[in-house]
Amino acid sequence: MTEFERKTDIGPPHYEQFLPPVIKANYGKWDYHEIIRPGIMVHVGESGDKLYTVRCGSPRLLAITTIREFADLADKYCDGYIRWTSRNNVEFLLTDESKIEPLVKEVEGMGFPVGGTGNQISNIVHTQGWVHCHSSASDASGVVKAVMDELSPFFTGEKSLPAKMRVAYACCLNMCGAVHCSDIAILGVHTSVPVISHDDLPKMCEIPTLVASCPTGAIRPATVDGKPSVEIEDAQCMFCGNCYTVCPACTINNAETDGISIWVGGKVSNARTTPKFSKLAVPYLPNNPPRWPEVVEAVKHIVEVYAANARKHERLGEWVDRIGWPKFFELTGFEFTKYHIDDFTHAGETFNRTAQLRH
Amino acid sequence: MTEFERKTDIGPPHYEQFLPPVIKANYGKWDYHEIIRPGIMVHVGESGDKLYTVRCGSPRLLAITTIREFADLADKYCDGYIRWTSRNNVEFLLTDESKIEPLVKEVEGMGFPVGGTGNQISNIVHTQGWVHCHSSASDASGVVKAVMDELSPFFTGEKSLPAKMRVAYACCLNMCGAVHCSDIAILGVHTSVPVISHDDLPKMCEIPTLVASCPTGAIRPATVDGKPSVEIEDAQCMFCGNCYTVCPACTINNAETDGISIWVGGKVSNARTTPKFSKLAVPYLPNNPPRWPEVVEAVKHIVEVYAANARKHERLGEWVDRIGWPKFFELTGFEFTKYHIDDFTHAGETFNRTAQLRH
Amino acid sequence: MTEQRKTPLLDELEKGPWPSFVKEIKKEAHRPMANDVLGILERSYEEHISHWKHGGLVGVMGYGGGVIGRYCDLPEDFPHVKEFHTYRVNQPSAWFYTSDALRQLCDIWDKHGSGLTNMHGSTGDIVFLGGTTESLEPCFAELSHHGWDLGGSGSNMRTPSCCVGPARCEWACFDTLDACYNITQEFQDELHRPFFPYKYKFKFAGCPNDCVASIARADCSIIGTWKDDIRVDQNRVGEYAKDGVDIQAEICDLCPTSCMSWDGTTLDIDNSNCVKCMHCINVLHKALKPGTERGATVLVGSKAPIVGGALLSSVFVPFLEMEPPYEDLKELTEAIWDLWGEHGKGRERVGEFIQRVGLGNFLDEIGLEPVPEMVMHPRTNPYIFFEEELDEDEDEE
Amino acid sequence: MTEQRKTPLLDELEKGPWPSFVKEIKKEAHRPMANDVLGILERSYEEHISHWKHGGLVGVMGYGGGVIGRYCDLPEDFPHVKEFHTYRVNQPSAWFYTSDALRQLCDIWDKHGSGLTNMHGSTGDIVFLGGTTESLEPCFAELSHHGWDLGGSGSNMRTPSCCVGPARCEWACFDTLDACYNITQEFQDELHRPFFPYKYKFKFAGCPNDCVASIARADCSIIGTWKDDIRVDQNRVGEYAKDGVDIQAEICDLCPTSCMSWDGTTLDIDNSNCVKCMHCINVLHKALKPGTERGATVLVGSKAPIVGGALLSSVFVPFLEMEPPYEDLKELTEAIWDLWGEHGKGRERVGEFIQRVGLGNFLDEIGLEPVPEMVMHPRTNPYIFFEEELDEDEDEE
Ligand code: SRM
Ligand code: SRM
Ligand code: SRM
Ligand code: SRM
Ligand code: SF4
Ligand code: SF4
Ligand code: SF4
Ligand code: SF4
Ligand code: SF4
Ligand code: SF4
Ligand code: SF4
Ligand code: SF4
Repeated sequence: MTEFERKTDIGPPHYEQFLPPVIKANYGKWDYHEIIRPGIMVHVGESGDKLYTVRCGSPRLLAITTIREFADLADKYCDGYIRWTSRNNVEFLLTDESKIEPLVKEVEGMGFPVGGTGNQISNIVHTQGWVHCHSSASDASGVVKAVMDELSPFFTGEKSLPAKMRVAYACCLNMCGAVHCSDIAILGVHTSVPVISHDDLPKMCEIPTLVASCPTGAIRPATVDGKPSVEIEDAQCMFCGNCYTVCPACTINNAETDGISIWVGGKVSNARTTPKFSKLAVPYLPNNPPRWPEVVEAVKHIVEVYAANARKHERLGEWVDRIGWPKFFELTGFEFTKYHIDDFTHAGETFNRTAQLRH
Repeated sequence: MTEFERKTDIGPPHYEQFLPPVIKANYGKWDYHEIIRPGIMVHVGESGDKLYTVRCGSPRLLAITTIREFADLADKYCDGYIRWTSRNNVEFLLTDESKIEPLVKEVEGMGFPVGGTGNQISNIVHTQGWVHCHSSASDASGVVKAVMDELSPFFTGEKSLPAKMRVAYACCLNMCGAVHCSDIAILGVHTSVPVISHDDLPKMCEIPTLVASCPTGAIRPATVDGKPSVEIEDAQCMFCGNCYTVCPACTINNAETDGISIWVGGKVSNARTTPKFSKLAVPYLPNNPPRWPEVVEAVKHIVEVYAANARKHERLGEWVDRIGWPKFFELTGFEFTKYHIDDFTHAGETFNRTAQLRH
Repeated sequence: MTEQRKTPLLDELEKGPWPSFVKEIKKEAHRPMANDVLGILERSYEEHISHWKHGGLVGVMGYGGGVIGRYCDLPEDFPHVKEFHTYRVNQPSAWFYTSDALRQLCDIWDKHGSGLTNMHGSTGDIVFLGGTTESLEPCFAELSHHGWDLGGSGSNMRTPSCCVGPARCEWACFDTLDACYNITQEFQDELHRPFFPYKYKFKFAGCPNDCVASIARADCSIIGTWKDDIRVDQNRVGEYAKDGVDIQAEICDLCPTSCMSWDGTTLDIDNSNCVKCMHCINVLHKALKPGTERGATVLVGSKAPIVGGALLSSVFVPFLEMEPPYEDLKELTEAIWDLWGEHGKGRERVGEFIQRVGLGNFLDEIGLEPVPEMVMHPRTNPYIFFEEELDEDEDEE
Repeated sequence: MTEQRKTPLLDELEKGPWPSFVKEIKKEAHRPMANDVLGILERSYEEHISHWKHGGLVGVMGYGGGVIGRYCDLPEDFPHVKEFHTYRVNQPSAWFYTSDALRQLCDIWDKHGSGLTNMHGSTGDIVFLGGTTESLEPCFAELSHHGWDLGGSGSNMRTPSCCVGPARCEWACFDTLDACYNITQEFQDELHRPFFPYKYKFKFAGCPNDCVASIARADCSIIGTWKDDIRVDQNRVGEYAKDGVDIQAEICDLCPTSCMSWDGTTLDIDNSNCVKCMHCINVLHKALKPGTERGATVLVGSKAPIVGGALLSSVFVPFLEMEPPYEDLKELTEAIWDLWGEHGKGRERVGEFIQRVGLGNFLDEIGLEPVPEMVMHPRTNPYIFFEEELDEDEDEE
């Protein structure tokens, strides 16, 4: 190890060393951009300089083998310049237009589709799932792969949509994918009360912290066969898993009852309408690896109903706001249940307090 | 007493006996109406029959002497038929058009102005105040009289507005006037912590009920010189007066600090926009009888700013929604303070969670 | 008779164009009671504070409500308002009277009280302002003898009220006067004898203009509406246009769902997207009319701020036929009362109760199907209390 | 090398057009660690449950964050993933790399870990997926030697991230890359050593399109905007119209404040009512550009649902100049951290803290003036905690 000089608090390398010359030259002085075709953009500087971007999809989980191949492609076509997007796609940065086609051929040959720009469906922001996280109600990468296999025509541009469509996945209510503001959110849900291991609990967890962690106050201190522990009031538990996050002895994972819910109509941008949270569409679908057919089917169905009915520039949530939620449930055929009615802290703010109704 | 047969559970007299023949004949078969001039309407039946209505303002607190005079007028001009409106105005119901003018002359001669229809400012819905209620932070009738003296041109039609404008008054947070959805709401407010009479409390009040009555949990049981009583955590008190409602020994009325707040932008109808709550405009104005000049001035100012800036058919709240609250405070010159920012249960739902801003 | 109290401050309120409540009180000032009201009110004006105390339990035999007890805190100075209770007399539907009925009420109040009234109280009652405890029984006997009854107060059903509706309005989608009368009669026991957790109010509005503000101040708000198409008389629309109404700007652009279009000659309405807001009908009232398939939307839960903050009523039944004897409305009401009556806390309005137990659970209990019309949008938080076999949700198509 | 695990279920996920994470894992399956990941993941696919346990406190000397400890619950069957920690390596602003930088990272990870990564983690870091406790120090030494540092985890400032901004976007209203880098460097101590109540995230977006979703997932969201007029090239607008864009329907009608009008030749914008939503610029991007008086709106408090429900950030500073060294932003940040640090409960995000203590009080404490832009509308409930001399409010004009 001595061969290396260990440093701390140095922060990330300065970005400037990674910027291609054309960017340094036109930094902050871009005039406009065009999407040449799905996945391929040109940004034109006030100087007239042109920067071409070839965007390809990625599973996000990448082997160093693949990253090295990307590096080789970058050298071959981009003078070594490459970036990733905020949705985990890869972007090759070119100045020589003639190199676009060969690059596309080669990267697609490697199995990485080009697309995801404009009103294409982009990559699914997602999380760890069974690959790395203890609290996951389902896998992440697997569900995403199964769904994207189905949606890929919308990524590559074979099929297109009225507006941007952002799909996100999170494997538990912690929502590391920040799915709460996505056009379509796929969310792993636990649906059974945590099982407490009373032997481990005193060793592993601070009881006050544990009690405080429950949003509904379902957890109470209790003495179980002499040892200090806690008990959970089943009726008050809505399976958020926060107790498990703070205390490993409250296992919430359950192979039989864990599943997946689907949420729609969120957005982040301030374009036209203000940012919106996603709303519940389907409360529960079973965990069905390796390809989660029920989930794939439901997501595809939503995309198709939206594509067939929304107006140009209308995000999914904006479309539903125009036609009304009753119509959304009618068009999709999804069942509206008591689960769709909010019953948490601000529930009353979501009740419909007007006589303005379609009949 | 024996001369009268005492009955119970008979309910109100049947309305039908009070309906003029023209109404019985056209009941549910009206074709259209017109406002001939402020305060005077004609309703035309499909039959072609015409019902004329002359509406006059009322202080709501009426002497039987006056009611008898109204009865005489009803006999003289309306075959005895008369009604009151949901905003406490009097409506004379005529069929003979030629009687309208003499009636108007006579009723205005008595001091009751004709008007209040259409986009005129109608009567101020109000409450008891110092005339009859123990929890009033200010008088009701007096404030209403002072304000209406100023607004009367908007009632009679000398001046007119872009849309309906409903003004309401309540003398404490119980809001018996249901002022919470008015274009302009005038609300009496207590601003000092209740004073507890520890001697009377045990006799007069149930301590558990009292403790439970506090929305912020500011009241705690306590023993004061041996006797069971309660104590109030001053910092947690927001002066709602609910404790006083349930317990006379918690006096909240305070001659020095009671005052009046002003709220704007509420509406009830479902026309165009859904019903809206009124929002805080001026947190506090002093109690200044007999004519409350500060309150009168503020209300008049709001009406005038609205009249000068709103579009046709635009209620006050609809106007502010279009121009934005920053503009409202700019145009009125009212100060925006921390008091305007909600800090109760659903406060977070009122925060501005978007980058959509005028700069 | 005693000479009139000096009221320099109140006298200021005799000036000005608006009718003066001070003048009204003075009209009765020959009565000791009204004269003392002047005095005690002047005192409040001097001191900036109310001189009334909480009312104890006063009322008429067999009734738990209808009278608000009131005592002053200066009985020595103002002996005649030592007791100054108010009666709530149940008004006729939509506040219609004949001159004789009015005189009858005046005569009774002349004999038994202060001679002062509120026409009307905020809930809708005829309010007799100021009577002694002693006078309650005789006054009530005389009232009821002539066919008048008391309204509600306390934790019971409150006096229902309604808009003028079909009696004088072309937009009434159901008979508000009859429904109001019918419900009042049906629930006389609940009106007079408090055995609810708190008050429960009904208000009937014939259309979404809601001229009784029912959505803001009734635990049960019944608001008329229709199912079919708005009836349009294109010629009359044309006349409005000729008379200077800018149909595009004043009508189409203000429609909440933009479901109307105007090509200069015909007004086209996509009724499937009309939310029955009334605006176009309000403005073009000679040309447009509600449809003929009529009924009401039933909304529940509005109230003033105390304790949890003010509420507006929220949709329970999007569309209900409103034909006598209003069985569906009565059944729904009884189901709500049963549940709230059993589980509601003291002084907890039904709107607050629903939020505490959750609307979904509440609907389950009263046996009403959840429909999307009940919410502005489905839940945004993932805190779902899953219950039944989850498989039911699988076949979501 | 051990032979590859049999993974019939995972193999299903090698099929189909979308790139497969299974293929990625298999590319490294010659390594025992990646091979055991295949095995344990296949087991999860068989059993429908995760086989990972909570991570204990693992990390590198002197740092409180940057590594997420992870252990599997089947160490006998999968010994090589007994310890399977992740490193969060702080990415360069806007995720720009050179091929050499990438190879450098790969070489380091080749030597010390599983060979598996996430490019990138949801917060923005380069995620090295799976290393042993023993490997932490040597790996970190080699990383830092080459100029790479760890990102955040635990109750500290998390790794800031930013949109591509001025590097490749014509709409950037401030230098997102520089601001992100500058803030990251300024607060290195807060990034590496947890002493906050909970995590605190920064995200920088160059304009209201918010391409890093900052308003949804950053405790402090900095979103570029402008003050002056949108720059319009009417000729280019005309070309769009010629090319078939319906300016009225696609632009004017979708403007949130309807502040634009189009007469067929000129696009007129009432900039005083423009709320900088970006829509018209997005669609007519060759013709329209943000103004030149640029800065950012600072919003605070967004987070995921746990515990109180998800939050979006809300407006703190409507318009802030964003020039290096970003003193105002740093001062505001420190004021917020001081207050929240002192009074925030454990695991209470700043957005939740603000709601608990009240935004008005919070502003008082950090010395920021309340402005109407901070709220959608003033309060509707009358529960006002009056404090100071009330007379101040009297002169309301
Ligand atoms: C590369 C990237 C920024 C980065 O630093 O990585 C980016 C880049 C651009 N975005 Fe974005 N956006 C990127 C993530 C986002 C996000 C964040 C996210 O998806 O998590 C959003 C918010 C999404 C939301 O609202 O939920 C986002 C909302 C937009 C919008 C607003 C769309 C709308 O109408 O709501 C525009 C404007 C447009 O596309 O017309 C936009 C426009 C653009 C433009 C055209 C800006 C420009 O002039 O270059 C860039 C090309 C976009 C394209 O793909 O066609 N970008 N953009 C991100 C690409 C992610 C990806 O791989 O797909
Ligand atoms: C008489 C009365 C009903 C009653 O049973 O007493 C009534 C009667 C009519 N209302 Fe009303 N409204 C009456 C209280 C209300 C209320 C309740 C209130 O003010 O407390 C509202 C809700 C107010 C609100 O939204 O805050 C109300 C909202 C309307 C509207 C909707 C206005 C809007 O655009 O929001 C209309 C339609 C219109 O005027 O264009 C309307 C229209 C009408 C029409 C034109 C209906 C008709 O065809 O006859 C009636 C004549 C109105 C007029 O004054 O010009 N009426 N109207 C009430 C008169 C009160 C008064 O003395 O001023
Ligand atoms: C007389 C009247 C005001 C008026 O001048 O018209 C009135 C007067 C009182 N109301 Fe009221 N309320 C009156 C209509 C209302 C309304 C409006 C309505 O019914 O449309 C409301 C708001 C709507 C609602 O019900 O929420 C109203 C909300 C309250 C509240 C708050 C209830 C709540 O849940 O928030 C209280 C407090 C209580 O019940 O303890 C209250 C309590 C009272 C008490 C009994 C005071 C008390 O704490 O005991 C007042 C007696 C005053 C007196 O000395 O005569 N009054 N009260 C109204 C009844 C007359 C009538 O029967 O026609
Ligand atoms: C790795 C990552 C997901 C990913 O696959 O990319 C991640 C993984 C974890 N997150 Fe996260 N979060 C990650 C981004 C997020 C985001 C998104 C973001 O930062 O933009 C969010 C939502 C935004 C927010 O901060 O609210 C997020 C909200 C949470 C929460 C809920 C926090 C809350 O206040 O609601 C928790 C629970 C906790 O902190 O105890 C959490 C906790 C966790 C833990 C540490 C699990 C735990 O309870 O200890 C996960 C470790 C998984 C593992 O084994 O590696 N993670 N986490 C992301 C970090 C990678 C990176 O540094 O780039
Ligand atoms: S969402 Fe939940 S399960 Fe998935 S990575 Fe985050 S904490 Fe782990
Ligand atoms: S899962 Fe959530 S609701 Fe259930 S006990 Fe744990 S913390 Fe409470
Ligand atoms: S509003 Fe308050 S003070 Fe006025 S009458 Fe009602 S309860 Fe009494
Ligand atoms: S006035 Fe209201 S807040 Fe204050 S102690 Fe009484 S009940 Fe509580
Ligand atoms: S509510 Fe409708 S029906 Fe009733 S009076 Fe008003 S406008 Fe007419
Ligand atoms: S009633 Fe309202 S919603 Fe229906 S068409 Fe007319 S304006 Fe539009
Ligand atoms: S946020 Fe704005 S500036 Fe940044 S990349 Fe997106 S569009 Fe460009
Ligand atoms: S940026 Fe948005 S608000 Fe401003 S003019 Fe364009 S569309 Fe309208």
